[in-house]
Amino acid sequence: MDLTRRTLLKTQAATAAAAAANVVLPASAQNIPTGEDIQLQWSKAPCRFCGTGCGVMVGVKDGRVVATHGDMKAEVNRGLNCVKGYFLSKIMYGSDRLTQPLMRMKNGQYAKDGEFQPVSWDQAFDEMARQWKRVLKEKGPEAVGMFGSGQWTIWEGYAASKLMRAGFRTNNLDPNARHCMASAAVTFIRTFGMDEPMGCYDDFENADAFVLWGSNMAEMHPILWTRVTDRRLSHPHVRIATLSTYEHRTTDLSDMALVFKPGTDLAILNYIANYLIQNNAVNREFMDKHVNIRMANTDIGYGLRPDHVLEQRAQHANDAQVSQPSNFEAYAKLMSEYTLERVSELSGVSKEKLEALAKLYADPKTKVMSLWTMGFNQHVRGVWANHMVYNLHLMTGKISEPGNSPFSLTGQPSACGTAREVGTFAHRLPADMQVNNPEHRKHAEEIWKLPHGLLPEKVGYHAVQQDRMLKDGKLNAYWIMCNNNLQTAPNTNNETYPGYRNPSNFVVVSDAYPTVTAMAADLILPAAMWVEKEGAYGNAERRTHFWHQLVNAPGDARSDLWQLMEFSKRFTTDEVWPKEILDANPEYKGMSLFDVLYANGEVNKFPVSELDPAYENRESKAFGFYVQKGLFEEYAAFGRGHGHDLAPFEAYHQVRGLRWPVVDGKETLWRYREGLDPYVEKGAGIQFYGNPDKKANLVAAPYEPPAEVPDSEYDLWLVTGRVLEHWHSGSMTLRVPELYKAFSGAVLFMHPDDAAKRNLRRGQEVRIVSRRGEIRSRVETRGRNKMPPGVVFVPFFDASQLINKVTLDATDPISKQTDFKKCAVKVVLAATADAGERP
Amino acid sequence: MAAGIARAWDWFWANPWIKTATRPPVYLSLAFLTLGGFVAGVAFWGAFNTALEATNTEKFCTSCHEMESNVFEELKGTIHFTNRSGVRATCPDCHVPHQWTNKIARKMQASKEVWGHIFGSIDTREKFLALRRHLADREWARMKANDSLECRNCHSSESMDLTKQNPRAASAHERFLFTGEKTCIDCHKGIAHRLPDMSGVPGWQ
Amino acid sequence: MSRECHISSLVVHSRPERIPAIIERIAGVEGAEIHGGQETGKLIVTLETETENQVVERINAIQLLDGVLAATLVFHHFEPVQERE
Amino acid sequence: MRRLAFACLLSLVPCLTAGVILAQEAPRLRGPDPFTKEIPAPPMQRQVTNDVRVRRNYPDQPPVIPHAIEGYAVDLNANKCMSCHARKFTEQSQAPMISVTHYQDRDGNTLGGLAPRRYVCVSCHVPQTTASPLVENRFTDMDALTEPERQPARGR
Repeated sequence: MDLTRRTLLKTQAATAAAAAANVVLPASAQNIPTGEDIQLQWSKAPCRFCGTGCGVMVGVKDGRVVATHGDMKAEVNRGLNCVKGYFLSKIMYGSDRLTQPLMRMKNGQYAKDGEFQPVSWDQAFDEMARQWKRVLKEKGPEAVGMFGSGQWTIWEGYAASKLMRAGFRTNNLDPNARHCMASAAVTFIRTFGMDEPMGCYDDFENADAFVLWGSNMAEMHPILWTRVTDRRLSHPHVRIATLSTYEHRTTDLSDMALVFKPGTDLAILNYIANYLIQNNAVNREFMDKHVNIRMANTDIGYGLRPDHVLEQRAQHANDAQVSQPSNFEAYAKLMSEYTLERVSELSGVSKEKLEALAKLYADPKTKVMSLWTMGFNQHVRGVWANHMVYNLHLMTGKISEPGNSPFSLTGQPSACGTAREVGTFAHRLPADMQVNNPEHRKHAEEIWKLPHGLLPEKVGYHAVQQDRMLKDGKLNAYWIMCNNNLQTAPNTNNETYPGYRNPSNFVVVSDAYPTVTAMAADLILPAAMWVEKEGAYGNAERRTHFWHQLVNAPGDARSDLWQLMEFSKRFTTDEVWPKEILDANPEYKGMSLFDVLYANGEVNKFPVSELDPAYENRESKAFGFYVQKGLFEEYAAFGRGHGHDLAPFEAYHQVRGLRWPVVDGKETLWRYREGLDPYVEKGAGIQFYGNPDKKANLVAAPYEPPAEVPDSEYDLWLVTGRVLEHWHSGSMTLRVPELYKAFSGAVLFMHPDDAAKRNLRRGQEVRIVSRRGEIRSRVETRGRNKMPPGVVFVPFFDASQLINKVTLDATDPISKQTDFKKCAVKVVLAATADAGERP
Repeated sequence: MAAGIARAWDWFWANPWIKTATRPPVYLSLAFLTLGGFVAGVAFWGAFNTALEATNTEKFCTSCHEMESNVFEELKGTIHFTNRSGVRATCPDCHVPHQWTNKIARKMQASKEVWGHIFGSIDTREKFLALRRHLADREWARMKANDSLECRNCHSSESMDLTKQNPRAASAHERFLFTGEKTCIDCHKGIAHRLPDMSGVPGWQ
Repeated sequence: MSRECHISSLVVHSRPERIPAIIERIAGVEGAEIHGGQETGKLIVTLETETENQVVERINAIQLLDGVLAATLVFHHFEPVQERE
Repeated sequence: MRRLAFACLLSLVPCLTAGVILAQEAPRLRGPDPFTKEIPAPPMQRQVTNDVRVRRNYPDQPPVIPHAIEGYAVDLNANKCMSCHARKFTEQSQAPMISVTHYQDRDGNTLGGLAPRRYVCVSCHVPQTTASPLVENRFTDMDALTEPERQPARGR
């Protein structure tokens, strides 16, 4: 190590210490012989990956990110990152970054069957606008659509929502968060009338018991898991119970691991409810004052195509979301069917374990934090499962106070901020409003300064429906932004890919890298990512967290925000709005969509002089006003005074995020309880004020079996999911050599007995076959996931093993979220299958 | 009490079978008796050994669910179950001494395990886990006492090729194993089964 | 064992009236260097040592100085000395 | 030497922008072409077990693990990593001691042992396989940037 390096490190060391102690170092004391050369510009940002929302410090030198480390001042993670977060510095520098638009061409013209060739932004947008106008003219607004993202920044989601709903007058806008959070989001609204958790991460330091329902936190939310393990290991009375369909790193650190048969979590939840009722552990006073009891419609189908036999057979496939008012006696009667014996038999979990779990909820002195992620949400009865866990907390009154908290974790960095709060779902508007509510549409039209009656009322196509409609030729102009849907959607060979290649469709993909989805598109637009743009994310605990643009995107890559706004310039109101509306509001005639949506006097209110001179901001420079601030402040108008209050724009650039509602400059940690939440009226104690009667809804539902169950031919349950080292479809993490080398390809996790029964050995190549399709993989009988006999697990990050060719496109009929955790497959030796034999 | 014993004594000696058995032979030749005794002895010994061997298989060990669903289930995910060359360890390879006297001693100890099985002292996973440290301690102590004899039946330290080991393992073996400072089980705990609570175990924290 | 270079930094929270004396004592600790923080009583100190143990030793030594309220480690990095090509 | 490598790199840029697939194992990143094609699963990769320390990309990067950790317990009963990397065992094991930051709790207090929040080593430290990267990563570390010879060559 030479002197320069020593000095550099020492300077860094001193700077880090000075930052931690809030001490300003005199320039002379920094002792840097090589001057500015070795100084790094450090700025804060949230992590690009999961919904935890860790703070990261990003070190920039000469326009490049050269270092990252956990932000000591970030309350979420206090200096820690997981391995993905520690390697954030490298995600932008994969050598196959997209740097200019690529279009399928033949003889210098766009052709669906052409080869990708580089084109200019003008050429790209010209063709795109031509296609959009063609489709709008031929088929109307219902034939255009967009698939967005929980990884969009808040203003990107907001700008997209305006462009689709107000510009093109369609609600065919859905985020990939549909695959991730829809069940949780829908149930929050059904139960509390308002989306997102009442508690926050501070519950981790206050709970006595953690119950994880279908959440492998150790791998999927590693930093939140550090807070759980911290609590568990430093307070001996604390207990962790994990429910899962197999054992994994989370069960390794759990006091109780309850491995149940897929789908039977519903029965276990109802057993606990029954236990509470039978053992007088119900807080009747709380129930009477704050809770309504309802009965859900049952036999609701599986969200498959309407002509599927399971849908035909289901009694309430078309009114799955309906529930009826009921009472405690009826609820108790329904729950009484879930006896210890029956549920133990059904779920395969021992009676001792079930009882011990029920006691955690029943004991009034034990503060329980229930946590869940995809095991619950990706569930054909995901909404019911969410309801059932709220039911336990509502019955015991263990809610809305430190440590007592039903808490839904999110998978994407801004699933809450962008997908839910901004309202990029096919049925939602900002601040929990709904597109099919005339009052809500009117309110949005007022804030957006748009003519009355402009916004469409029909709920748009949800994620899985978009794929079906593309395939059926009913959705023809389609823009995919910031996600890799062809790798992550269910049953892709039959339901997703055919739509992308349907000759009547024009499919555009904006991404930073050539993903599976991009390679199947007609036009690829190169995107800026993460700190290449100014951004904001909202994490799972309602925390809104900002960052500045720190470096420029390579080549011609541009942010999704720039792409959306620039594209809007190519349309005039006359081309896309109905004549009646324009006749009634002639002042809008002939204006460009950019003018009516973004240069509307609100969004363009803040001049570029308000930009922080220390940071670049490409979008604002391009459009001539502080774009992000304008969009944010207009968006914030939806929530301020309505329980969704956001702080002023500038405040967020100073702090490590704030948890809304931010009232009088103060964030709210726990909602709905007097003294903790400013919206609760004095003397009320508890108010679930999202509902008109300020009560929460307890919704009772039975156990119903999954859509597909193993039989004699397809004899194994297939579960799909993630691994710690790779995030979602791996488009970023697979390009970081250290992360790739840490987990270099998907494998099929299988019980050794299941392997032996099929004459398979560890490492052998197999075919995983379902009724939909098949892929090849390798057998893994060891490692981090310990499968019970009869269940196999395959992660979905590996594009060379597209497990979603195998999965089933069954969804929760209420939330429309896909069940990626339960379908039936068989596993055969690849070579044997080649020879056409059965083992 | 004393009267009771006396009565039993009388009954014993009054029994005609006992009387015959204790009387010297009248009709049989000495040769027959010697030979017959030898043959009977061989037969008995053979049966004993067959029975002994039958109890010395993995199949026997895992025929009770305590073994099957706890320790054997855990073994399946380890290198002692599957590995490059397919040379695998079965339960008795590690847990039953190969030398005869030790083996018999171990078998006699094992009667305690049969007792445990009959009375269900570890018949649930929870009970097993609660007793796990105790069970592991005994096994470690036994292996420590015989200098990890069962490990060494396959892994002879004399036959180790250090160039085939990773540098960390090679240096550890050189420093601790070859010098006799430590024995296999000192470092290689929990390689075939999960560990119990390790608090207080030397080398763990 | 190859040689290593350990660079670490600490915040040394000190009683204001004892600061001049503490600075003098820290200057005497091998490999220690003060970068600032006198005004606020939170001294920024870097350590350059060859082993981890030395880091801990030095922190302990500084911790025990009269007037030092707390010495908190903030940054630690080490690498082999000959690593650089 | 370094400059030469960099020049080669730059010369690749035009090909890349034209969307030419360079990666040898492209299906791992882009999927099969066409999408419906069935492709064999590549073999599982071997673990790196050479115990050679790997240079970090920047000081705060957690070092990768240069040995196999298969079967290592990190559970409520035991932490196998700590039986070599804990302060008190490093003399015997000659393994690097866990960084001193690992002795600090969430509030920054220094503790007598491993901080419980740092208990799950594998959240940040990962072992490596011998797989070769799918595409090159052009991250440059701060040393490369602070060397004056490198400064003018790079375009943005």
